[in-house]
Amino acid sequence: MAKITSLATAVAENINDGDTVAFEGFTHLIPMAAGHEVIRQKRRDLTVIRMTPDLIYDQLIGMGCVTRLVFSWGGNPGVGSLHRFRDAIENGWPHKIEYEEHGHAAMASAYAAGASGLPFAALRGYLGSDLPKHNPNIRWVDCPFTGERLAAVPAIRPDVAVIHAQKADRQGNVLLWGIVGVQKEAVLAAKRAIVTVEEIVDDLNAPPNAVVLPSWVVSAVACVPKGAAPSYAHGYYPRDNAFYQRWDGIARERETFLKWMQDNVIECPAPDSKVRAHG
Amino acid sequence: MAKITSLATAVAENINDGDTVAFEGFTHLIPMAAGHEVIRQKRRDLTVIRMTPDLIYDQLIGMGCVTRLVFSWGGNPGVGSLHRFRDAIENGWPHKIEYEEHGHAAMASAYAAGASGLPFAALRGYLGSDLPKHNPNIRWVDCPFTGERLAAVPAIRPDVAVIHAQKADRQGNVLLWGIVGVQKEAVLAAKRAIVTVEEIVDDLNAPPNAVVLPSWVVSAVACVPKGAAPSYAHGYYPRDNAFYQRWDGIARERETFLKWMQDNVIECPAPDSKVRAHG
Amino acid sequence: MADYTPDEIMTVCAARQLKSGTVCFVGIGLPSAAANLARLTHAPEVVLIYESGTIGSKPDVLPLSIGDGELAETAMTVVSVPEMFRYWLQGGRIDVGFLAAAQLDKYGNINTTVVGDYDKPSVRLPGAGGASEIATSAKEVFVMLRQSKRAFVETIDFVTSVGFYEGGNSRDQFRIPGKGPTRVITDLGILTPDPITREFVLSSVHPGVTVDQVKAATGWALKVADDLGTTSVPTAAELTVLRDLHARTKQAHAEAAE
Amino acid sequence: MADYTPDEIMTVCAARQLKSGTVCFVGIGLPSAAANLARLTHAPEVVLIYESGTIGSKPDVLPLSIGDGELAETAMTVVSVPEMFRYWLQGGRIDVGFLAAAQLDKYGNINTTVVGDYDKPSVRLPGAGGASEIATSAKEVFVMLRQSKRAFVETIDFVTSVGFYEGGNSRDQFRIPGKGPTRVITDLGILTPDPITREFVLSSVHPGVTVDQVKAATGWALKVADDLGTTSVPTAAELTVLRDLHARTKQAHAEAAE
Repeated sequence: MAKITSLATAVAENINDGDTVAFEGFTHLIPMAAGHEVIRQKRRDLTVIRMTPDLIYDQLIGMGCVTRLVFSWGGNPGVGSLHRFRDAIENGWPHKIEYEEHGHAAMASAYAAGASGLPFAALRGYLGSDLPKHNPNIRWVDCPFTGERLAAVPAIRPDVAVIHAQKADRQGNVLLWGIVGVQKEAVLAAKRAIVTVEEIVDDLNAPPNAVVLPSWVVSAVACVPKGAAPSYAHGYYPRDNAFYQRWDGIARERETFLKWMQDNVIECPAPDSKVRAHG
Repeated sequence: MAKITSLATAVAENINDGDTVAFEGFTHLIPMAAGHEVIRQKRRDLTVIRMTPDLIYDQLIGMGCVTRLVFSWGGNPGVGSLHRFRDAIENGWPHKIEYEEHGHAAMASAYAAGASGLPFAALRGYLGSDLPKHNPNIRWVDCPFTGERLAAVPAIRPDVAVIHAQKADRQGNVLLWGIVGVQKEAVLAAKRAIVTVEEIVDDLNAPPNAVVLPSWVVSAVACVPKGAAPSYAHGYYPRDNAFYQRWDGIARERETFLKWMQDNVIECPAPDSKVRAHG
Repeated sequence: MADYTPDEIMTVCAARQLKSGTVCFVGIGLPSAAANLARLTHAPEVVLIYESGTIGSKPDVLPLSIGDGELAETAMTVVSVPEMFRYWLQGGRIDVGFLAAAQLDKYGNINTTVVGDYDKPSVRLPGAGGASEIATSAKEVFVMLRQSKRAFVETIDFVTSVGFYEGGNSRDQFRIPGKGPTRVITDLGILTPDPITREFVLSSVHPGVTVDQVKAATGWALKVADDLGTTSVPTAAELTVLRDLHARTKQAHAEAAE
Repeated sequence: MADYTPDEIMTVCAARQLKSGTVCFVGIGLPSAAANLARLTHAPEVVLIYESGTIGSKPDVLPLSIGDGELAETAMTVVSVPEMFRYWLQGGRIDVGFLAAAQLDKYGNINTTVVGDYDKPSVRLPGAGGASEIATSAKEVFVMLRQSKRAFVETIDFVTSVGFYEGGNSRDQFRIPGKGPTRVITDLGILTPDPITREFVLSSVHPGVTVDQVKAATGWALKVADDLGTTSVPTAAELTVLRDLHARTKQAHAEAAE
C-alpha cells in the first residue's frame, strides 16, 4: 500500500545515495519537483535512467548528484543542448559522469521487459548503427524459429521509479492520462516507486482501460500541485515552452546555473510543505 | 482505410479457404455473428487461432470449417466441455483436426510479438510443464546477458483477424472498451482485419488512452448489432450465461447440434442484412 | 450451530486462507467463490485479479466465465490480456495464485489437459489457460478441489501446472520464481506439503470427517501430519454471506437469458 | 508572385512530398512544420504520428517538443511509448518516417550523436531518440535539413541512423525492413538516391538557386541528375498557411509563460 506523505519524506525514505533512479516522463508529467527535492537532500552517486533527460536531468547532473546516466535522447526539446549535461560529458564538470546510450525503441522495450520480469528485450533495432560498437549492453539474439538475428538489450530494473501523475485517491491509487510515456512500465519495473500528483481525490473516476497504478505497486504518494512545471499536466496547466527557451541562457554558464539553482531550488522549501501548512 | 460494408461482403472479400484466421475475444465481444457468416459461406480448411475457443469455435469445428486449431484453453467457461471440439479431437468428427496447444501467457505474448513485427516471443513459461514435449513450437532461448533460459514461441501472424467492437465512426475508426483481451494485438498482428460493431456513430468520443483502432489498420467494418451475443458487449447487453449453459445440451449430440445450426445459422440471413433492409 | 454442505465448508475454509491486502490471481469456479467470500467477510481489502485483465474486481454476483461484465464494471481498472500476463503475473506482482484442478498428484502437480494419452485422449480437458504460469509466477499457490480417488492420483496423466514436480528439491531445476503450492483445500480437509519431501500430507480435517474417509478418497498412500488439526466449523455469518452470494448468482445467470 | 525565404521553400517543398492518407512518423522541428503544412493544404487526411505516442494529431500550433499537450488533445488516440515503438513503428504500420539531421553523408546516413570522437566528443549532440529505428522500420524515409558543407559531409563522425550505408547493396547485409531514405529536401533543392550507387544526387533546384551554389554547400563532390528539375515556387496559399501557422505557434509559445 502506498504511503501518502510529504515529498521530503517520500524522497528521504525511498531514495538512497548510490541508487539507480528513473525519473520518467515523456515531455508531459516530468517529475520536476521530486527531482528538486533530491537535489535539496544532496543525494550522491546516483545512476539516473531516462529516455529523454531534459531540464531536471541537466539540474541533477549540474548539481553533482549523478555519476552515471542511461538515456536515449539528451536535449532541451525544440531548443537545443542541455548545457550542464554537455559540460559534464565534454569537460567533466562538476565531475566526470559515465553514460550508457541507447535509442528510444530499445529503452522503451527494456522498460517493458523490466515490467514483465524478463531479463532482456529483443527488437529490430540498431541496424547499421554505430551505437553497438560503443555500448556493450547492445547484443544480439537469434530467433529459435526463423534464425533471424535481433538486437537485445538488458531489462531496465531501477531501484526507484519517480513519476508525476494527475490524480491519486485517498488509498494511494494513481491515475494518469494524455501522453503516458513509459511511466507504467517504469513503476512496474522498479523495486520502489514515488508518485507526485496534482491532487488527491475521493474517487479517481477513471475511464475504462485508463492508466491506473494500484496503491499496492506504489511506495509513496505526495500531493505536489504544479509538480511537473515547467513541463505540463494535461488538464491542469500547459507546458511553459518559454521557460524551456529561457533555460538555454540560464544553464549555458556555470555561474548563472548555480545562482539560479540556489535561488530557485536550494533556498525553496518543497512546494507541498507550503501547501500542507495551508492544510 | 476500412471499407464500411455488409458482414457478408466483409467475409467474402477477406476470408478465403485455407486462411489462418483469429476470431478473438476474451469472453467479452466474441465475434459470433462473423463466425456464423463464415459457416454460411462454407469456408473450408481454415486454421483458426484463439486463446479461448468457445461456442463459435465449437460451431466452426462441428460444421467442418476447420482443419487446424491453435489454442490455450478450450471449454465452455463455467459450464464444461466443448462437445464438438472434443468429438473432433477424440473421434475425428466431422473430420480429424490438428491442433497446436499453448498456455495463455505464451499466446498473449505471441500475439504481442506478431503486432510488434518480431518473429518470436520470450517468456518465463512452461516451467515443468509437459506441453513442450508435445508442441515443437515451444522452444528455448538463452538471455545474452544473464544466460537464463526462457521459453520461446513463434509470433502469431494471422491472415485475418476478426473481432467485434462497440463502435466505429463513419471513417471506420474503431473503439472498444471493458475487457479488451488481445484484440488490438490480433488486429495489428494480422494482414487483414474484419471488425463488426454494435453501432456506427459520427464521433467515437473516445476517452484519453482508449483502445482505438484507426481505420487504416482495419480492412472492413460491418455494423452488426448484437453481433457478439450470446457473449456480451459492455454498455450494450449482458452475457447470456443461460444460453452458454443450454449450449451444453445442444452440442452434446451431433444431431441436436446439426439441427440447431440449420435452424439458427444456416437458414438465417446475416443479422445486418435485415438491419440494413430496415435502413 | 448452522449445518452446511461439504462444498460449503471447503469454500469457507479456502476463503479463510486469504488475508486482507493479499493480491490474488483468481481461477474460475471454486476459487472465485472462495476469494469473493473472503472479500465479503474477513478480508475486505483482498485484491482480486482475473486473467481477463480485471484488477481489483468486486463482483456482487459470481462470474460464470473469467470475463463476465460484472468483473470489469466493478474493477479498479481493466488491462489487456498481454499486459495482465506479462506485467502483472510474470512481473511478479501476484501474492497468491488460486487454482482449481481436475487431477492432482501427491507433489501438487496439476493436470487440466487430458485424461489418457495426449495424442489419443480418453477425455480431452480444456487445457492450461493461464494455470501453468500462475503456478510458477505467483509467489505462492493455493489449490482447491473436491477430494476423490479420481482426482487425487498417484501419477497424473499430464503435468499442466507444476507443483513440487518429483518432490524434494527436484523442482529447483526449473528455476521457478514462486514457491509453489502451499496448501490444497478440499471438501474433506486441508493438505500441506512436507517441508522436506514436499509430499502433500493431511494437516487438517473438517469436523465430522475421519482420517480414514480422507485416505479412502485419496489415490496415494496419504500421510497424516503429526499435528493434525480440525477445521473450525463455518460460522453462521460465513454461511449466510456464502449462501446469499450463490443465490444472487443463480438469479443473475438465469435473468441474463431473456 | 509572393517572395519567400529559403526555409519557407524548403518547408513547402517537403510538405508537397506527403500525400493525403500517408501515415507519417514525424520528427520534431523542420519535419513537423512540413508535415502540418501538408495537412493544412493539399493532404488533409495525412496521418501524423509523434513518438510521444500520439496517433492522428492535428495540432493548431506547432509543438516545441515532441510531446506538447496540443499533440495529445488533437490526436485520435494516445498510446504508451513502448506500444508506439513496438506495435506501430516496429510493427510496420508507418509509411513515411520524416527525419531531421545534424550531419548527412552522400549515402543518406545520418549523425545526430556526436561531432568528433564518441568518447571525447567536440560536440555532444542529443543522440538517436527514435531516429535509428524510424530510419529502418518506416517503409521509406524523407530527410529535411539546411544544406551546408558542415552538414553535408563526405564522412559522418557517427552513424546514428543508417541510410544506404556504403552505397550499392551494402545496406542489404542488415536485413532492413524499410527501403530507406528516398529524398533529402533542403533549402536549396531536392536530392534523391541514384538507383544503382545509392549516392544522393541533386534532382531538383529551388528557383533562383544555381547548381554551383548547391555544390558549394555540399561536402562531397555532388553529382547532378540528368533530368535536373526546378522546384515550382511556393504558391501564395502555401505561404499564407505556413506563415499563419508560424505566427500562431510563436504567440502560443510566448503565452505559455505567464
